[in-house]
Amino acid sequence: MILAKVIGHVVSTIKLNVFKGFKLLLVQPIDADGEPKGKVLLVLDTVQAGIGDIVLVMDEGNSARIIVGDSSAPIRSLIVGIVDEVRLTREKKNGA
Amino acid sequence: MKLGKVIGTVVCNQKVDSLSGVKLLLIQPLDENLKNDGKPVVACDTVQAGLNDVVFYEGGREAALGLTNWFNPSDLTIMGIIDDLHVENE
Amino acid sequence: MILAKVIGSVVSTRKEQKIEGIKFLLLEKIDPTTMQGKKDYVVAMDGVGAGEGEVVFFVAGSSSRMTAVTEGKPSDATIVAIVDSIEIGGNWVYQKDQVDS
Amino acid sequence: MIFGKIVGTVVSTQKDDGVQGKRYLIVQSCQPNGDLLNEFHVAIDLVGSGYGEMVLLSQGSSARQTQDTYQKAVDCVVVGIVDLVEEKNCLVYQK
Repeated sequence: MILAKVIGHVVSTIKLNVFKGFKLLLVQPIDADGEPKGKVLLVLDTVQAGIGDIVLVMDEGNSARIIVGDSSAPIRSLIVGIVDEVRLTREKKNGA
Repeated sequence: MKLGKVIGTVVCNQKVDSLSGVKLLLIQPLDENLKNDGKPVVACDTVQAGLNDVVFYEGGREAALGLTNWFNPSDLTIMGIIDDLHVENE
Repeated sequence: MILAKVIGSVVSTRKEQKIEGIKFLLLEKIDPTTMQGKKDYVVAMDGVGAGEGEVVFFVAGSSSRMTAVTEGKPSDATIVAIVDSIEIGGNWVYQKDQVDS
Repeated sequence: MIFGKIVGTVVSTQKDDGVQGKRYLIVQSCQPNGDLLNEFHVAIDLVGSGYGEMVLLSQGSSARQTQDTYQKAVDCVVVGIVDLVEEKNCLVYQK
């Protein structure tokens, strides 16, 4: 799983049926210090995350299909949790 | 999943049987600000997307699962058409 | 699959138990039109008994676990074939026996 | 899928990918209009393509999702021969 920050949402009316009922969010993967790392992903939301939230993103197909309970769903990336706090054993780089 | 814009179509008279009847679209990958991001790719269409539509698509094993007959060698499949996109950049 | 030339081997005494007994080779990807190296290197498990100097091609990703040698092993690049000859636009640009002799 | 042009073939007698009776092609990546890029792939031919033709390549685990390559050590296959490519309502490539 990866840490990411929710930066936006997407509205789609015409989509595959398995996506119906899920919210689609844009997330920016981040590192342990909260700095952006890598490309923005579009993911399904299962936990009612909002813009600005730090979330835990599952980015692996088989696990994602188990979570949505459909072994043939074409789904790989979904948000599985909202992160309250990331504790580091070292100081954060930006000092925050 | 990733964002992209439909910029054209690709016609193959001869293709593997499991992809027959599947429409192939030329997609320009986009970033979250809808700027071009990388070179164009070809994706299978499942949602009747049209020229200039912004769509989202998935790659890998999930791409094959997006089509009705899952035993196919698609490595990119369009999953939906985007009506509206809202990004809050800091 | 990607064409590459075997330029060396990699030896490791301490490694994951599952990959003990498997040969690791150092490959340099090649441009088949010129047969020159692209200065792009990869370490791959060997499924066919390739040797130094030979031209091979390897599979990457989950497909690299589909050979007899790497089944169930944590591989992400496996050599699947030793190349005998390469033809580009009607010309044989590489033939193994001629290089050997 | 990505575009490529068939530039050659590879012959190998000693191999361990489990695939039998298929041709291995050297495919050079290209733009939608056919302009070549400096990137080469070895791909298994599933559609009977010939030298110089523009084709579609499917990569990764999806390349195993065909009768000939199911559960074989294959990560790149030719899935179609391109007849025409239309970009922004203009024909940019025709066979």
